[in-house]
Amino acid sequence: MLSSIIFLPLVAAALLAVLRVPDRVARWTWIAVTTADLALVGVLIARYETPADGGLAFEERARWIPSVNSSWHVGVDGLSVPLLALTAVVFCACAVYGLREDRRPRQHAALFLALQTTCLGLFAAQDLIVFFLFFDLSIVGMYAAIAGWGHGREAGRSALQFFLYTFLGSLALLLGFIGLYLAADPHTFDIPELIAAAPLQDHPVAGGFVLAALLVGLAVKTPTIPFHTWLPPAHTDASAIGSAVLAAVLLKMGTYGFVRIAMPALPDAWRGAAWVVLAVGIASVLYGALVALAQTDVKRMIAYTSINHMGYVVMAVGAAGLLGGGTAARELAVTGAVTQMVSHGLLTGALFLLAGVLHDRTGSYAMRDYGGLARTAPLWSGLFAVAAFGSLGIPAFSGFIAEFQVFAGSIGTTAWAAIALPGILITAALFLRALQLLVTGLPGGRSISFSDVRAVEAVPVTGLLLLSLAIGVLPWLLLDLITPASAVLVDLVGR
Amino acid sequence: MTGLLWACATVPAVVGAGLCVSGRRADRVAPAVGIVTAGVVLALSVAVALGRPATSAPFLPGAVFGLAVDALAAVVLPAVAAVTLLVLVFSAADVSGARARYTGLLLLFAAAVVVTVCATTLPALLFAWEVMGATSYALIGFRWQEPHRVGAGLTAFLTTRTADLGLYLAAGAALAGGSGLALADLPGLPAPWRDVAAAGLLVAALGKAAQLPFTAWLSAAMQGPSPVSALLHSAAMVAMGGYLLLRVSPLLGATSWAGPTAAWVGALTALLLGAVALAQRDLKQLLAASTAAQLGFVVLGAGVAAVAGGTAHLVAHAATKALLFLAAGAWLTALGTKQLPALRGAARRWPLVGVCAAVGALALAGVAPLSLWATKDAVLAGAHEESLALYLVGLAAAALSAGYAGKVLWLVWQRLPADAEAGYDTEEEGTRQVRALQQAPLVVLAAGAAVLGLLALPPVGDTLRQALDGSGPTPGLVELAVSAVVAVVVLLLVRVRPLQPLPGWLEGWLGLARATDVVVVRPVLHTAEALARFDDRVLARAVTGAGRGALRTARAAARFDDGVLDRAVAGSATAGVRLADATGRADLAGPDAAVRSLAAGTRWLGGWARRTQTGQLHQYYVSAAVVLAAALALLLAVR
Amino acid sequence: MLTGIVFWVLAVVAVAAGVAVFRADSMARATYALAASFIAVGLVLLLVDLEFLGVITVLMMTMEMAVMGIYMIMFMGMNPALMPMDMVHGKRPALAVAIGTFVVLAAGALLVPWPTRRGAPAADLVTSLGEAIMESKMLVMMTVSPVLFATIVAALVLALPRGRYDRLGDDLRAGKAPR
Amino acid sequence: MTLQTMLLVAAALFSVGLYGAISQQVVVMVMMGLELMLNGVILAAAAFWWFLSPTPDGQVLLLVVITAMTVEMAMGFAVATLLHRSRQSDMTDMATDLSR
Amino acid sequence: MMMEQSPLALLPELCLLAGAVATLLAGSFLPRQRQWVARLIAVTALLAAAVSAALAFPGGRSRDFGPPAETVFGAFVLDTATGVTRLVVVAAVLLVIGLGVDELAGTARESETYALLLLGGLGAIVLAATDDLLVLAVAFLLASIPVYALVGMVRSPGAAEAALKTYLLGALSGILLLLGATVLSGIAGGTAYVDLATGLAAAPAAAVAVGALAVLAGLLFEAGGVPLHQWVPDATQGAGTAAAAFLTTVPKVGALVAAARLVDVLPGALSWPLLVGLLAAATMTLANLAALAQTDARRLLGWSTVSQVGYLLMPVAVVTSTSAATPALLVYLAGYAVTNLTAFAVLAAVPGARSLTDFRGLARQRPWLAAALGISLLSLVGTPPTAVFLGKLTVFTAAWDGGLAWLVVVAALNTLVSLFYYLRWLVEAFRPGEPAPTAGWAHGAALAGALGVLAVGLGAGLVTALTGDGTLG
Repeated sequence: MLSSIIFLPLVAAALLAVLRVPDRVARWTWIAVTTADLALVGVLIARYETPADGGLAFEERARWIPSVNSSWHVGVDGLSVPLLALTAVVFCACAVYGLREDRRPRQHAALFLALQTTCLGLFAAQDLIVFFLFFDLSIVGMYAAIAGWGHGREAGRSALQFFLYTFLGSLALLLGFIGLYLAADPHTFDIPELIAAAPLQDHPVAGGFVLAALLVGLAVKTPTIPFHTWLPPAHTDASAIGSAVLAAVLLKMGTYGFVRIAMPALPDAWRGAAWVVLAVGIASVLYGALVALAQTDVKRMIAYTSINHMGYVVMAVGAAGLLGGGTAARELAVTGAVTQMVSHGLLTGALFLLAGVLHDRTGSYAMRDYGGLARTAPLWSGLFAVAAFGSLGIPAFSGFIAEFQVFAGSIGTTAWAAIALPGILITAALFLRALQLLVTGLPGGRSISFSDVRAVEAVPVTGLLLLSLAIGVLPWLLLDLITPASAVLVDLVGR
Repeated sequence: MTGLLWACATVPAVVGAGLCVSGRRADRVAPAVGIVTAGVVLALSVAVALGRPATSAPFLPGAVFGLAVDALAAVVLPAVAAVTLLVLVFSAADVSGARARYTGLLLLFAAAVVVTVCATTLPALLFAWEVMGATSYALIGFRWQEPHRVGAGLTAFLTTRTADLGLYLAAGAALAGGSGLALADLPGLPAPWRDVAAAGLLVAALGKAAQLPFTAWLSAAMQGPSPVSALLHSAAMVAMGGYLLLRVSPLLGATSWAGPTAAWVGALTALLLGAVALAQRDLKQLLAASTAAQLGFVVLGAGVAAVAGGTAHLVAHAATKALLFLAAGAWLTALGTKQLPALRGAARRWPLVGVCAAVGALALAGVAPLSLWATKDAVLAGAHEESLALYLVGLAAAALSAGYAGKVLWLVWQRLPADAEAGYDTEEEGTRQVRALQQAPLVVLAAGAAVLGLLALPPVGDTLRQALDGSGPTPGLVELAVSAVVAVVVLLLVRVRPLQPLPGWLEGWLGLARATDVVVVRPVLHTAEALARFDDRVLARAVTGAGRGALRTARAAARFDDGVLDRAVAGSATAGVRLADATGRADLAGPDAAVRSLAAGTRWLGGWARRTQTGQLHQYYVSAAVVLAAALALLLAVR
Repeated sequence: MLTGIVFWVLAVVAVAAGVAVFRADSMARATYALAASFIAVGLVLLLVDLEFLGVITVLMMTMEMAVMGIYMIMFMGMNPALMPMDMVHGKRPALAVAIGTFVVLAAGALLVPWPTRRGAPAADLVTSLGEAIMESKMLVMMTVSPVLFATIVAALVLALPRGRYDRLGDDLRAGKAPR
Repeated sequence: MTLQTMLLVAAALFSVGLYGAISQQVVVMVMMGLELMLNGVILAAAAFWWFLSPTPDGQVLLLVVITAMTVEMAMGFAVATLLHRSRQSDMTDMATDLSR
Repeated sequence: MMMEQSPLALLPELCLLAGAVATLLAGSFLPRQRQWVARLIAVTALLAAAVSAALAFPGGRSRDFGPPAETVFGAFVLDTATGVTRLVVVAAVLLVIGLGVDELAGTARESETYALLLLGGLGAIVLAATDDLLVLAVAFLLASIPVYALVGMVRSPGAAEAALKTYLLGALSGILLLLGATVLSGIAGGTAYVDLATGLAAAPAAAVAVGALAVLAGLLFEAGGVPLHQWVPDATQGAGTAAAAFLTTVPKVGALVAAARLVDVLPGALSWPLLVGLLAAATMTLANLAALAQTDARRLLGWSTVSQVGYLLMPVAVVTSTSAATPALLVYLAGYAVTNLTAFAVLAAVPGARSLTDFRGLARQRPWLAAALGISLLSLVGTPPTAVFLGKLTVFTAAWDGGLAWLVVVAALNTLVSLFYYLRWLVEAFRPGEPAPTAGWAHGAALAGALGVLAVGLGAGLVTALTGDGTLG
C-alpha cells in the first residue's frame, strides 16, 4: 500500500520520460496520476488507525543492504500521515496548475512526478538511508526544476546555489546518520530501532556532535537563519510550481527530520541543545518577518515569510526539549509544529501559485508595478487576500490553529518563547502592506490590462485554501491524527 | 437549545461567507438577506438568552471550543444582535456598491461577536477575537479604491493585533500553570502564571477597547463607512474589549494589581479621551474619542468589580453611540460632510434625525433620566468604593462627556446658516436626502438610549446585579443627583459659552498616532530594511566571507608553495619573508576581495591547485620528494 | 682488512662515477661513467659472496650501457661528442632535494639500531637461489614472464612507428594489396 | 666494510641519481639518473642481505631489482623514441602541453 | 595456513595471460579489418576469467585480510578481496573493450591494445592479490608497463608527452617501491607479509617508516594519489578514450587493495592511519580544486579520478582499526569502477567532443546518453541510490568507525566542492546546442554502465554481501 503510493508517481514519471506521448496526454497523465495518488493517500488515511504503543501503521520492510542493517523500511504514524497527505495534495494542485506549462510539458510532468516520489518516500521512510536517499534525490529533482523551468535571468545560478547549499546540508546529515549508525549497538540505520535504543544517551560529547551535524543538515533545508540565504534566490527564480513544491513540501523535510529523527533518537542531546534550537527558532521568526517586511518583490517576500513560518516550527520543537514546562504544553507545541508544517504547505503553496500568475501575466514580481488589482483581477485579489490572511494567522484558517498551538505550547513551556510573539504582528503587517500595494487603490502600472486568473490557476489555489479552511474550522480532524504521535514523541524526548 | 446557540454563531457566518464569495452577483439581494439573517440572529439570541445553554465542540487537544450563555452574555448578546440588525437596516439605504461584500463582512463580524460573547475557552475567544480584527480591517478598508482608507484599516488591525498577542501569552500561561484553557479556570492559576494570564487578557482587552495607550487606531478607523462605525466602534468590537474585562473580572480580582490597573486605565482614558473628544472638529472623530472615553467607564467598572454597572453601561452606550454614529452617517451621506462647523443646523433639516440625535446626545451627556446617567453612576459607585480619587476622575470624565455632547447638541440644533451649502460635500457627494430606512433604526435606538438606564436602576438593575455581581455597590441618591446636576450644568455652560479652540495635541488625539509611528512603526521598518540589507549584503555573502578567508589562506599557501618549489634551497628565511609579505598583501587586498563570491574564491583555489600541475617533470619529482619527506617527518614525529 | 680497502676503493669509484655521469661533457662519457659505477657495485656484490648476482649485474649493465650508446648514436642520430651537455634545469632545487635525501638516508643508515644478523647464507648460494625461484618464490618468476612479454609488446608498440599493416598491407599480403 | 658504510654508499648513489633525475632535461639522462638510483638500491639490497638476513629471499629480491631495471630501461627507450618521433624532441621540458 | 600449489587456483589469471598471448598471436595473422576475431578472443578470455573467478569466489570464508584462507604459491591470497578484485577488473576490462570498440576497430594496433589491456588487468589482479613484497614489485611492473604503452598508443604529440610523464613518474615510483621492499625485507628478514608482520614489530621504527613509505609511494603512483598523481590527468587527456578509461580504473583497483594489504601488516607503532588519512585528504582536496575550472572533459575526469582515489584511501587508512574498512574499500572500488567507466563510455560515445561545451545539445539529441552521463556524474558526486553513494556511505562509516572522523568531514566538504564541476558538465549536456555525432558501441556501453551504476546502488544488499558477508563492523 505505502510503497505503491510512493512509487506510483515514479513509475508514471519513467513512462512519461520514455514514451514520447503528445504534450496534452502528458499533462493529463500527470493530473490523473497525482489524483490517483491522492485518492490512495485518502484511502490510507481512511484506514489509518493510530497504532498502539507508538508503533507504525502500514509498515513495510524489505531487505536492501543487510550488511549495514539498512532496509527498505517504510511506515507511517501521526507525524508522517499529515505530511504525506500534504504532499499528495500539493502535487495534485501543481499538476492542475501545470496544465498551462508549455515548455517541454512531458519532461516537466515526469520531473515533478519523480519529485513527488522523493517527497512521499521521505515522509514514509523509517530507515536513515532511505530517508537520505529521498532527501538527496529531492535536491537533485528540485535543482532540475529550477534550472530547467525557472524563469529568472539567473535561474541557473540560483539553482546551483540551492543545490550546493542544500547538498552541504545533506552531507552534514549523512555525517550525523553515520554517527548514529556507529553509536548504535548493533549498528543499524533503522529509525525505530535507533529510537528504541537512543544510542548516544550517555555520551554527551559524541551525542552533541552527532546532533550538531543533524541540526546543520536539517537547518539548511528548513531553512533557519543563518542558513537561509539560498531560499530567496531559489524562490525568485523558480517557476510557480517549483516554488510551490519547494516551499510547501521540500522545506518540511528539514523540520520533519527534527521530529522523526533528531528528537527521538537523541533525546539527551536534544534536551541539551533545546535552548539553542529555541533561540534559532525565535530568531528565525523575527528575522524572517522583519526582512520580509522590507521586501519589494512579492515572491521574495513570500520566501522570507517561509523562514518566519518555519521558525515557528523550529521554536516549537526546541521548546519541546525543555523539560521545565508541563507535558501538556510540550505536546501542544509539537502538535502545533506538525500542524504548522501542513498549514504552511497549503497556504504558502497557494501564495506561490498566485505569485506565479503575476509573473505569467507581466513578468514582474515588483509590488510597486501593480496596484488596484482588485478592480482588474477581482478573483485573483480575493484569493490572494484570503491566502494572505490565512498565512498571517487569521482564525478559521489552518495557520491560526498552528500558531496558537505553537505559541501556547511554547510559552507554556518557557516564557522566553513570548519574544517571538511580535513575529505574528510583523507578518500581519507585511501581508497587509502587500495587499495594499497590489490589490487596493486605483489600477496602475502593470495591473491595467491584467487578466484575471483562469480556471486552471484558480482551482488548485482554491483547493489548497479550502483545505486550510477545513483545518481551521475543524482542526480536530487533523489533530486527532497528530496528537497521539506527539505525545509519544514528547515521551521519547523526555527519556 | 445548544443547537440554537450554534446556529446563532454559524448562521451569520455561513451566510456572510456565502455573500462574500458570491461577490457582485449577490449585490441586489444582499441587503434583504442580511436583514433577514440579522433578524434570525436576534431571535436566536433572545432565545438563547432565555435558555442559557452551554455547549462545546472538539477543537484543539486539551482545549475544547466552548460556548455558553450566562447572565452577562444574556444581556449583551441580544443588544449586539439588535444593533446589528438596525445597522443593517440603515445600511440597506445608506451603503451603495459591493453590497454583498459589505453585508457578508458585517455578518461575518456579527458571527465573530456572537462567539466572542459566548466563548468559554481561550481558543474560542481568540478565534472570534481575531476574526473580529480581520473583518474590521476589511470593513474599515471597505472602499479599497482609496488608499488612505485601507491604510486606516491596516492601522486598526495592527494595533488591535498587537494587543491580541496578550491572548496568546495568556494561553501559554494557562498551559504553563496547568489549568487548562477555560476562561473560568484562569483565576485558579498558580501565582506567576495567573499574573501573566491577567496581564495578557488585560492588554488584549485594552487594545480592542481602544483604551490608552492603544487609542489611536480608533481615530483612523473612522475612515470606514458610518454604519460600520456604528456597529464596530460602538456596540460590538470596541465594546468587546470592555466585555472581555467584565467577563474575566474574577481573574483581575484574583491578582493584586490587575483590577486597579484596569480601573485607572479606564478612568484616565475616560478623562483624557473626553478632553480629546471636546477638541474635535469632525463629528465622527468626536464620537470615536467619546467611544474610547465611554468604554473607559466600562473598563473602570470591570476593574473595580462593578460588573453589573459596567454591563449596563456597555449596553446603554451601545445603543446611544450606534444612534449617534448612524445619525452622523445619515448626515454624511446626505450632506457630504462630517465637519462640525459645516453641520450647523443639520438637525433642523430632518427633524426626526435631529430629535433622535438630540436624545442620543443628551443620554451621552448623562442627563437624567436618560440611560447613561444611571449606568455611569453604577460604575462610579463602584469606583467610589475603591477610592475617592478614582471617583473624582470618573466624575470629571462625566463632566467632559456632558461637554462634548453638549457641543454637538447645540451645534446641530443651531439655526441653519445661510451659507450652509458652502460647507457641504467636502468629503463625498451628498444626496441631500435621508431615507425612511435610515430613519427607522434611529428611532429604535433613540428609544433604547432613553430607557436602557433601567438596567442600572431598580428593579431591573437589582436583578441584573444579583445575577452578575452578587452584591455589588449601588449608586446612592446623592451620587445620582450630583452627576445629573453636573451634566446639566456643563450642558448649559457649553450652551452659554461656546468653547474656545482647544490645544492641537488634544485634537490630534494626544499625538498617539504620531508617537506610535515614531516609537514603533518607523524603528520596525528601519530595522526591517537594515536587516534586509544585512541579509542581502552580509549574510548572503557570508559565504563570500568564507570565500575571502579561503582566498587569503590560498594566497599564502600558494606563495608558500611556490617558495618551496622554486626555492627549496633559498632557505626558510626567504620563505618566511615571502609568506609574511603575501599575507600582508592579501590583507591590503581585503576590501577588494570582499566583493568576490565564494565561487570566485574557490575557483581561485582551484587555480592554485592547478598551478601545481606545471607539466614540468622535475617539479613533479621535487614535489613528490618534498611530500614524502614531510610524510616521513610526520611518521617519526607523531607516534 | 683487505676487503675493507677494496670496498672503499669500489665505493669511491661507484660514487665518483655516479657523480661523473652528470658532470661529463658528453653523453657518451656519461654512459661510460654510469657503466663504471655499475661495475663497481657489481664488484662489491662479489665481496659479499654474491658472485652470481654480481656477475649478472656487471654483464647486464655493460650490455645495457652498450645498448644505450648505440641507441643514442645510431638510433636517435645524435653525435655524442658534439652534444652540448648543459641541459639542466633547476639545479639548485635538485641539489637541495638530493642533499636532503642523502642526509635523511645516511642518518638512517648510521643512526638506526639495525638488528643483528639472522641465520647464515646457504652453502651454495646459487642453488639456494634456484630453489627459491622454483619453489617458495615461484610466483615471482611466474609473474616475471608476463612482465617480459608485456614489455616486449609495449616497447614495440611504442617504438615502432610502422605496424605490420604498414609493412604488409591491410590484408597482410605484402605487395599484393593496393596501398 | 660494515652495514652502515655500505648503506652510506648506497644512499650516496641513490642521492646522486636523484639529483640527476631531477636536474637533467634530456630524457635519456633522466633515465641514467634513475638507473643510478637503482644502483644504490642494488647495493643496499646486497648489504641488507649480507648483514641482516642472508636468505634466498634477498637474492631473489636482487634478481627482481635487476629485472625491473632492465624492463624499465627498455620501456624508457621506447618512450624516448616515441617522444622523439612525435615531437622531434628528447627533452622533458619541451613536453609541457599537458598541464594545469 | 593452507598452501595450495595448484595452478588451477589461478585459472582466472591464466585465462587472462593465455588470452593476451592468443589475442596477440591471432592479431598478427589477421587482416586489418578482421581484427574483430582478436577482440572476440580477448572477450572470450575475459568471460572465461570471469566465470572461473566467480566459481572460485571464496564465498564467506574470509572477510578480512587477517590470516588468509588460502594462498597459492605462498604469495597469492585467495580471499574475498582477491575475488572481488578479479570480478571488478575483468568486468572493467570488458567494459573498456565495449566502450573502445568504435575507437579501436580497424586501427593498426587493435589486437595489441587488447593484449595489453588483458596484461594490465592481470597485473592489477596480481598486485591486489599478492602478499609478498617481491611479487608486489613484479606485479607493479606488470600493471604499469601496459599502461605506458596504452597511453602512447595513439602516437599523437599529446599522447607521447603523456606516455613520457607516466613512464618517468612510474619509473621513479618503481624504484621507490623496490627501495622500500629492500629495506623492509632487510629488517624483517623476509618478503612475505606474514614475515613482515612478525619481523617489523620489533624493528627500528625509522627504517620501517622509510621502507613502508617507499613501498606506499610506489602504490600511490599506481593508484594516482598525492604526491605521485600528476600523470593521471595528463594521461587521461593525452591518451585515447579506451586507454584513459582503463588507466583511470583498473590499476587503481589493484593498487588500492595492495595498499590496504600493506597497511594492514604494518606495525602499529607508527601512525599510519594518520599519514594515509592526510594523504587521502590532500589527494581529494587537491584534485577537487584542480578539477574545478577544467574545460576539457577528459582532463576533468582525470582529476575526478584522483579525487576519488582520495576517498578510496580513507578505508585504507583505517584498515587496521576497523573491520568495516575492507568491505567498504571493495564496495567503493566496485562502484567507482562501473561509474567511472560509464562516464568514459559517454565520452567514447561522443568521439568528437573534447571540451565540456561540446556536449551541448546532448540531452536533446541523445536523451539516453545524457541520462547515462547524468547517472554517472551524480554517482561520482555520491547521490543515492547510485553505486558511489553506497561506496561513500560505507567508506565514511568505516573511516569514522576507525577514528578518523575529521577525515570524514574533509571528505564531505570535498564532495561539496566536487559537485561544482560535475554539475558544470551535466548542465552543458542539458543546454541547447548541436552535439557531435555519436558512436554505437560506446553508446551501448554507456547505457549498460549506467544500468550497472543503478544496479550496484539498488542491489546494494547483494554487493555488500559479496564484499563482506552480511555484517559490517
